[in-house]
Amino acid sequence: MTGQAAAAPIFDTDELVINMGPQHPSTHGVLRVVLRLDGERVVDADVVIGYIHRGIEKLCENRDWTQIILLTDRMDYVAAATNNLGYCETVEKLMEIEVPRRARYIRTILAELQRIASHCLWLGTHAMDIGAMTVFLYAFRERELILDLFEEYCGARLTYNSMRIGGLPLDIPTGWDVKVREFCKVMDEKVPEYEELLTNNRIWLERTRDIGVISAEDAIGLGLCGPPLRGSGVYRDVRKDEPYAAYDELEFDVPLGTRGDTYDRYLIRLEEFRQSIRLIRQALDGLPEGPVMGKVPRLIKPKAGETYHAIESPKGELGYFIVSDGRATNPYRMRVRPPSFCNLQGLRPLVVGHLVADVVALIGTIDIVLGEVDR
Amino acid sequence: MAEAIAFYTLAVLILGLGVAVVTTPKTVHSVLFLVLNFLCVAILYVVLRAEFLAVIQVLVYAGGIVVLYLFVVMLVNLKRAPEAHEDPRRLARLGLGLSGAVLLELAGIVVYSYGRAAPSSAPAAPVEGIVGNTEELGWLLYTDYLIPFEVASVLLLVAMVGAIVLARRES
Amino acid sequence: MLDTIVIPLLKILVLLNAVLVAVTFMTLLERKVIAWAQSRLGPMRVGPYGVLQAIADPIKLILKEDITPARADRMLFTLAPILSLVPALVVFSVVPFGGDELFYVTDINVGLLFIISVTSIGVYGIILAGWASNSKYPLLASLRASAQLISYEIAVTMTLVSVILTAGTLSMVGIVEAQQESGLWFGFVQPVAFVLVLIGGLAETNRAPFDLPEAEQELTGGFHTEYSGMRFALFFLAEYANMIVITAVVTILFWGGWLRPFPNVEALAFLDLVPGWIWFFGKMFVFLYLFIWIRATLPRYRYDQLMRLGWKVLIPIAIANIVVTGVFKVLL
Amino acid sequence: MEITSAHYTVLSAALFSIGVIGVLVRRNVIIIFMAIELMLNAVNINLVAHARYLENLIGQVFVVFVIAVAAAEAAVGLGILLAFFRNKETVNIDEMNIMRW
Repeated sequence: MTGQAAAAPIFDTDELVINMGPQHPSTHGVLRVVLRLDGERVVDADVVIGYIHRGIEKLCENRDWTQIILLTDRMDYVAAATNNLGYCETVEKLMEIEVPRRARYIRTILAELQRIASHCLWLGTHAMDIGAMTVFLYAFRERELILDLFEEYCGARLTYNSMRIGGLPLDIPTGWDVKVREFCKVMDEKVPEYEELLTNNRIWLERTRDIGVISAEDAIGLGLCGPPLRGSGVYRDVRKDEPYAAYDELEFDVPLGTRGDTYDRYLIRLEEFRQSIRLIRQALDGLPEGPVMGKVPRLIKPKAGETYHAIESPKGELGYFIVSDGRATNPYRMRVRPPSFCNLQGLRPLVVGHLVADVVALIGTIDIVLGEVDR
Repeated sequence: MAEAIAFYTLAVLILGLGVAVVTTPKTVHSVLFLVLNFLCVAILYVVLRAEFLAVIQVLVYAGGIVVLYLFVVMLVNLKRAPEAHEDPRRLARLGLGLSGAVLLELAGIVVYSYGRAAPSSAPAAPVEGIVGNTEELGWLLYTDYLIPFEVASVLLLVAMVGAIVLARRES
Repeated sequence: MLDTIVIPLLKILVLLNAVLVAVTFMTLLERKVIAWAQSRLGPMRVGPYGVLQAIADPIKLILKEDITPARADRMLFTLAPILSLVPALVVFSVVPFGGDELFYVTDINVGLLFIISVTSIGVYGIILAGWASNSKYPLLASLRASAQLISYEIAVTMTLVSVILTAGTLSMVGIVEAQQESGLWFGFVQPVAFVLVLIGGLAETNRAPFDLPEAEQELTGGFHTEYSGMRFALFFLAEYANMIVITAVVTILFWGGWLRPFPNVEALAFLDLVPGWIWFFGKMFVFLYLFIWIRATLPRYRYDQLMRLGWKVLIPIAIANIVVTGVFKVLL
Repeated sequence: MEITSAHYTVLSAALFSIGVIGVLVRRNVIIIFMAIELMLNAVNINLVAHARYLENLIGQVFVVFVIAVAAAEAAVGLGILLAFFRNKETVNIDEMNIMRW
């Protein structure tokens, strides 16, 4: 992995150890990277995490099954709806609850809106790290529209608590679907706008092409998931491989990269914007009538057993492993497989041999949220 | 009168900064004093009606060479200053003595030659149609001193190649 | 006495104040233009449409605590902002804002060289700020700054040689007069040189996309990381003053300074009704706007790419431009 | 009070002596280099002053050459310095004796 470490420096001077973070403008939260530099070239990097560890997994052992949904909001706090979705589906799988079709469709719409919102945030911050600050505000402008939609649906703008075990707390408000369609139309125009600013920009190309290349084997070996894995050309998307919610009834493509560099990962996420819009449109077209809540017992108390269920969150494969002892009204043990944490494994091999300026680009390209890494 | 004021002010500054350059313990401070010294010398050139040289002095010396020094001072991040540890072979006193001798010798020459008529050299015939210090200088450089000028450029080229070869690490 | 001391001193006084006021309003202009580019409003609270923000900012900075890090080199830490501001202000003394003697402090016969050489001193402020802070990010930034400024200075100076060849003089007033004589702005005669000077000017003033020494996202603000209060403000005054100098130089060298378009076409003589200094500031404003626009649009270069662009692209083109200009000069 | 070429000669001589002191007394190679630059400048002052008082530009031409040589000297000298520092981690002139037999 560290094959690039021997990049020859021009002047032989002392190695400089630089502490990037936990307070640094572009470590996306409280990530700390200890860089050993030769000139500006990274010789070694040590990724230090744990600055916002809140013990969510342990807390879950002392909360009701329903209360845990609130806690999942606070892991990947820029994609709370997908966290809710993953947890609720896992419990439903554990209790073998049938979710009404309408609820599954609305969940899909919410999850895809959330994917667009999360990618907007990623695009904005990633571009900002590389110095294109206008894209940041453009992307946040569109993210704001999604937050408005969520606010109308569930009343919250960041921590939604938008799903329940067995379905949804509420049906969609009247006219909400029209607004979502309008948003899709807006997004159709805005994605080309981002592309115009970045995709063929020479500086952007030079800053991202062949930066942080990772081969398919290495990507699998490091346990990467989501866009970083697909960027290396590995076909893996939980929505296709193990469909959940309504994904088996909807059509969409999984974009794949060829080189596995930062530019490919950028293109993939931009394509995912389009695919998400496509999914939302299909789901709205085929939105069935009916209840949004399945038959759920008053007291949620799964029988003893354990299960693992994964969904494709905006950042990659988000899995929940839950053990129930069948006696208490709370899980015996809960463990989350957070995509950000697994993707962060790839940071060290990615940055070694690159320049300081690339480090921020590479932190951006793997799209981490520290709330999810530390939990 | 104005020239006298300018000369004495600048002379004091130049000498003071020169002393500061060679006595300051911190290398970075030395470099800074050197820049200021060069700037004062540039102003002295203006007083001497050599505007072009003044500008070149600032551009090449202050803006180029000294930045190079600063660059090296930063790269060569010293853990211990050379002066800090006493060397048995250090001959500072002898050095001071020798410097004093040089000063005395120079002073002797100045005193000896003071008041004597300067050797009359034929003033360069002003070239017709050329006005201003810069143009005259350029004219001289590209006519009478063309070969030295070219040699100087070759010297710079050699120095450039040499510096790159020296500073590069064999890998 | 009046001519040699009082009037020049008055001119310098007016000029200095004008530059400083212009600089404070430059910050407002930059914030507003970038805000509009990003579909925002920008400062709106202080005064109508936020115009008084330009005054509120300096007041805030003056009132802020002026912190010197405990292990900083105190002398250099204080000196660095001054060293970066003074050269930026000194160059204005040879910038003519109009053809009349009223509009410039002095016109020396090596004006252009003077500007190049004095701006090259500004780099010391940045290098010493990084060194004196005794902190790693500023140190990295100052190494970047010194390498960047030296490289781009060579490119810009080489490019200016071809302009000097075309004009046949180093005096700023003389260069504009040469454009009046030829009836054509040098921007049309030397388009390559214009583009090179513009790019080099962006790099020398540390503007985006070449703002590596202060790259906020990489080096947390770069050389001025440890600065606060008025000393921090001095760096910004210097940056914006340099920006104004570069736009003024570009206006004078390539776009006819205070001349109206097509200065020798009689049919356009009605344009002379507009005073020369308005033409001058109008042209300057266009370039200032361009600088801000570029900052709002482009991502940032990386250090090695920046050096490659300077040494392998700009300098060869500049040399080729000198050769071509020389050949034309001999043939015509 | 008239400033003559002798004034400039004295200034030049004094600056030159300061440079000599720097070279002979200091042990830091970088400072020694800087002292050499001081000496070159002392010579330049002399050349420019006499160019003016003899009304002859040849002195100024020589200053141009001196500056060119100084630039070359600084580049090569600092290159050697870096190469040396790389091997011995010092800039002390007394320790630069590997060429001595």
